Amino acid sequence: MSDHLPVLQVLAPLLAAPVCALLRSARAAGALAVLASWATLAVALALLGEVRAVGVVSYAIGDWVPPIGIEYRVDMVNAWVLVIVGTIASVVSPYMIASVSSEVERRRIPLFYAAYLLCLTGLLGIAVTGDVFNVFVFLEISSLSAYALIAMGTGRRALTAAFRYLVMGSVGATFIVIGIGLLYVMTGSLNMADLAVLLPEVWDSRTVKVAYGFLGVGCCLKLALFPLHLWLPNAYAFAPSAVTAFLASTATKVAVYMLLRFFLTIFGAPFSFGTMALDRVLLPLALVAIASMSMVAVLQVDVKRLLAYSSVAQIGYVVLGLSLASVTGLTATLLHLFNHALMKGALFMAMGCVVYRIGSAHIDAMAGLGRRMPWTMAAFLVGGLSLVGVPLTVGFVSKWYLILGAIERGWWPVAVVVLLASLLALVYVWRVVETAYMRPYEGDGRAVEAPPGLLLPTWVLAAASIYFGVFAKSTVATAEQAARVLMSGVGS
Amino acid sequence: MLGLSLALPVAGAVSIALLRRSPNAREAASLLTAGALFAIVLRIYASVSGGGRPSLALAEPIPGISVTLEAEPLGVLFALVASFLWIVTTMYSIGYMRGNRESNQTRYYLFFAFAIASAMGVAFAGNLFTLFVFYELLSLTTFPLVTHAGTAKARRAGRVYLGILLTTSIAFLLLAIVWTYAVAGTLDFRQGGILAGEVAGAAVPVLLGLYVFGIGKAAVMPLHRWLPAAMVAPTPVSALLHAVAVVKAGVFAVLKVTVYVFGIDFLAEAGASAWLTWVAAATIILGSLVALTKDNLKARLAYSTVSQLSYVVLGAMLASTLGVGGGGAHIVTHAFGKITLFFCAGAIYVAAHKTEVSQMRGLGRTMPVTMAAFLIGALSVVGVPPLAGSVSKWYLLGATLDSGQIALAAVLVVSTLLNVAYLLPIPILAFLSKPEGETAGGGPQGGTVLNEAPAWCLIALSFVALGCIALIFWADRAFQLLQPIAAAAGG
Amino acid sequence: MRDDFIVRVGARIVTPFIVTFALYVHFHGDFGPGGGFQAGVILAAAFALLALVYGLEAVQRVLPPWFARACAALGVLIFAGVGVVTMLLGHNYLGYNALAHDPKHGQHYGILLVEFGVLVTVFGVMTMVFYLFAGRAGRDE
Amino acid sequence: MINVVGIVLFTLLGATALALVRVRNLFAVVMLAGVYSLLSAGLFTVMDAVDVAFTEAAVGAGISTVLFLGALALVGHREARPGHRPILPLVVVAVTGATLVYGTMDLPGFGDPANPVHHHVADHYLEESSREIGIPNVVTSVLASYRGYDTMGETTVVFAAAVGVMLLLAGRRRTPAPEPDEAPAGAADR
Repeated sequence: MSDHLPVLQVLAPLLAAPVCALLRSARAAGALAVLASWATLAVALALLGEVRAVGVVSYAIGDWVPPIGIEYRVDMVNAWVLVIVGTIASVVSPYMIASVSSEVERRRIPLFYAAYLLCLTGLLGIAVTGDVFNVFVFLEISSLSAYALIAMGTGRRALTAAFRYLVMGSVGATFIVIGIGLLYVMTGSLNMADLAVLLPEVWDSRTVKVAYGFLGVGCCLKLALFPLHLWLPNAYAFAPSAVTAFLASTATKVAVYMLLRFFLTIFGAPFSFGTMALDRVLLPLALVAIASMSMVAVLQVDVKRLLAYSSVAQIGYVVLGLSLASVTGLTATLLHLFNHALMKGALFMAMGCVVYRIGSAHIDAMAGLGRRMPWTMAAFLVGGLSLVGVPLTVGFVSKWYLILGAIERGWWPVAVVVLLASLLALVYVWRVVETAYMRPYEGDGRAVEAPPGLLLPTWVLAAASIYFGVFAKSTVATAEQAARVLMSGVGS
Repeated sequence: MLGLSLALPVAGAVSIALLRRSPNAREAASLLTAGALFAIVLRIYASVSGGGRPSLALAEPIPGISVTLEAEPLGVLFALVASFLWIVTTMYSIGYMRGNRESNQTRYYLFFAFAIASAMGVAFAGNLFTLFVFYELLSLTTFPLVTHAGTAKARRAGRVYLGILLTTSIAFLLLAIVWTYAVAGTLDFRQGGILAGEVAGAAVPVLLGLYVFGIGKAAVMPLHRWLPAAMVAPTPVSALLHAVAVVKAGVFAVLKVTVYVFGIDFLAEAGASAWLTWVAAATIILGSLVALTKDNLKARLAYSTVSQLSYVVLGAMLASTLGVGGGGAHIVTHAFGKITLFFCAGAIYVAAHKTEVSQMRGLGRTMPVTMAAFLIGALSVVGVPPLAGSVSKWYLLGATLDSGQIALAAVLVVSTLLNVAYLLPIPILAFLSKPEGETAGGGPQGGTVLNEAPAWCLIALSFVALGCIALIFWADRAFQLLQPIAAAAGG
Repeated sequence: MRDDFIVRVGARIVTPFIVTFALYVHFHGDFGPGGGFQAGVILAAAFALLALVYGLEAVQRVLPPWFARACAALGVLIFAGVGVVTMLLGHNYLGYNALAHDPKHGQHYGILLVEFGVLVTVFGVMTMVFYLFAGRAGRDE
Repeated sequence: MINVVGIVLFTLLGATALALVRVRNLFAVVMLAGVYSLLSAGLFTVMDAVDVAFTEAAVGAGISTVLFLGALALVGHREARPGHRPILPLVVVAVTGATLVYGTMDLPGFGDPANPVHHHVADHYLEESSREIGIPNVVTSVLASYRGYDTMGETTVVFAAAVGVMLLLAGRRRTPAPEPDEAPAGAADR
């Protein structure tokens, strides 16, 4: 079956989703969701291994040779993204079983898992495909199910948040499909590798440039780049905990991947950084995102919202790496996709544990939890330190490459902004840590340590964000290879 | 060996946590670990003084940048001081914490052990990255100690403490490190430095400035605020901060950067450190002046530390063999002098509950041992021969004269006078004037009751006071130990 | 509306034609415009019409909600399942040539099957969504 | 002739779109949306995209209208006045529209046989479909076989939409007890 790895990647959750919808038993559906997620990770790792061994893996769906048919095409870049999504899915899905039972009505749980699996399918489908229209199709799958998942949060505000995301997300998707359409009109092809060959002939046309713009804006809406981030904070704050953890660690990451794919593989680095001056467009946006959103995060009183704003700021780091327009910068971007997924996942999951016990993510509710829920808060501390970028955590590794990339380009102020923003991160993380550890507990005794079903997955990510901070060699090597692939255009 | 020097305190911390139900066993474990650690550091010293450079690679988080331990003279010196004073401080802590009935004692010993482990990491850091890692760990592990009381005041102080230390280290030190890596392609500490020929012109003083201010633990003004703020901590913690680990880690890091990253020769050639000698000089004088105005004993001692630390920074910035050697020696001698003073301050608080200098009239009668130790410590810090402090001061003075900086020599002299002015009145007040409440003309009340601190405290503080005297024989040895690094640099 | 004789009779007469048309659209997809998607929509529209005229309960007796829900899921499984079968037969995913000796026959079977999957899902989904809206409206008023 | 029909249809389409935006009665909006779909379907037919036209008519004008009406039964007939003036959205829409127009200026002419869309993969579809797949309708062979995987994806999209609707609507029964909607909204959301 190893020949079919690329398609199996998507097939596992895709087949499991309708089965979940057919099931009546929440337990069976949950077990199936976990199994499918684990299968996803296994396939992703196998794929990464194969890409390492043989280079690009291409799979012609329906036996139609690309560009006639749809091609699945995996190189270092998407193998890496697939591993990120697979990792998060396989950690979050067991967490989901424990957390969803308290947040979602029992009868709806099988459907909830179906939606989760569909969302996973969509994200993986975007990452694995080598066909631009196929990207759009799977983008729709992931988006629709993500809206539904977010709406499952408790309280009415989850509904408005989901609706807002739906509107902005649909606009983004429309922009992307317009861009794809224009590209098709100009080249007659939908295959990415094919497009990369055909596009240079028509680089000069206005249509291609407009297509570039539409794709860019569409992707930036999806990845919540400032100032197109407005949907994100509420969506993350009001969604069920497990959904927040999952989406925060995967959805925006895949959107970033989409942007990289469109801009660097299809259009190519020379066009993006040369003709379109992408680096100069993105740099100010990234810097403003980093600085302003970190400041906004400092002001939040709801910790989930705080983390959500921090996510927008972190997306700024990711985009900043891209705007450095160098292998080092892109290494930082790709590393941070993984590293941020680990730490933000751990943070949101720790918050989920808190919400599970005390029903609130307000910062005042954290008082004294350092003693009442020591493991939960310790996981939060680890994730928080990583967010700040303390050495020996994953956050440090990506920040290192980001600063190195900035200095290599001689952009000193950029390096300084990155460092100062880490201090803002320190401020907002430390507010929570100090409240949890230094203030006495004032609640009514509900706050006891979270059940192992929640705690274990949380700690897997927390531990991983230390492990990959201490032994970052393999992740850095992979990210660097992927960055080279991106800079060189079509992977070979 | 090197690995053990890190693992041992961590293991100690674990056993402390495991033994939390039995205070006696817990403290025994603490003491035992401290003793064992000192023994290990002694063996490392033996190997290094024989010319060895044992090293150990732990991990390689980022390709080309590893966490590596390597023992070299400067580090061994720092490790010796820290591990030895850990034993004494543990003894003192037992008396102090029990005498004061402090809460959360397990947490206290636990993080103390972690802090020592971090300090060992700083001491034996084989490259800048490792130094940075353990430097940050040291900030984080000492945070719970500084905020031990848990009051709103302690929380505020903790915020200042962590805020300044992490801010400077992330904003300046990390930037300097990445910069160094970008130009030199390595972060290893090397004899003679790694930057020579890689940077030039105005970049050199700027980079050096980033390092000196980035190492906030060295408390160069205006980044010294955290040190007085951290005075809310229990006294043994203050001892840890001022003498054993934290500030010493700071000035130690400055020395290391000077010697192994820039290289003395390169610095001297580039003249990059001149402006920083004046910053250090200003800190020396201003710190002393502020100390004069403080009535609170611990605050006065804190500013004294700020001032004294800049001696070491000054030594480093002079970029000469004598300067570096004197700075290194000053780490040791000041550690002993200042820890004596802090132990005394703590003892006075435990026994008499007095914190202000003006309350200490006649205290010499009820606490003769403590005040005698205080006198010794004070004299040592002032630099009166034959006490330990005189040796390092002498070297530093020599270094300033050597480099022809008469003004800097004058700074040292003035500072010494200021030291006298803010330290000596305390023992004088204690011994020569009458206790409060006693009427001026009243005769001796016959039985002045001795009211000393708990025995553990007394033992510890007498020990370090004696150390101040004994060290005169060793200070030269420390200087000798440092000779090879400076000499090889051709200074 | 339920009491309107003409509408009732009209709906009764039209429905068979709609269903037939849906099937025509489905099977004629190979030759002219149409296919599973359109057919599914038309089929669902037939039931929607019946529900509007005869009431939701009456239609749900014939076509219970669980059945519509099952259809929605099964269609996807049918489509994806065809791919799995071709994979098991040694071809790539959705390589219909595997379904018969003659590639053209294989393609034909494959297209027929997957279009059927589309029909089932679209029909199930449309019916289900209609039920949900209509059902809620009924409850509220 | 075709041009005339096209222009008429486009004009009507534009008028309908404007009316859609202006009208506040949701019932009218639904009807207009149906009209809009029907007009688009007409346009698609004029452009020889009968398959698309068929789908648009069935879905856009047909079942969507029914579903919209179902939704209207839940939310009432009148749209609340928006609280703010929609200046920013208007600017965004104007800029987007202008960009699109700018982009289309370099588009190859409609129906030009030399267009890239008519060559490259399209050649293969037209020439080889009957041999490789053997059914007359090339659109179907592209949708169901050459790009069958996309169709599977679209089927999944439809399914995902249903899952979403079911999650939202199934079983959320309204209790006759005092509505928790308005009163402690903030508290409940925390």
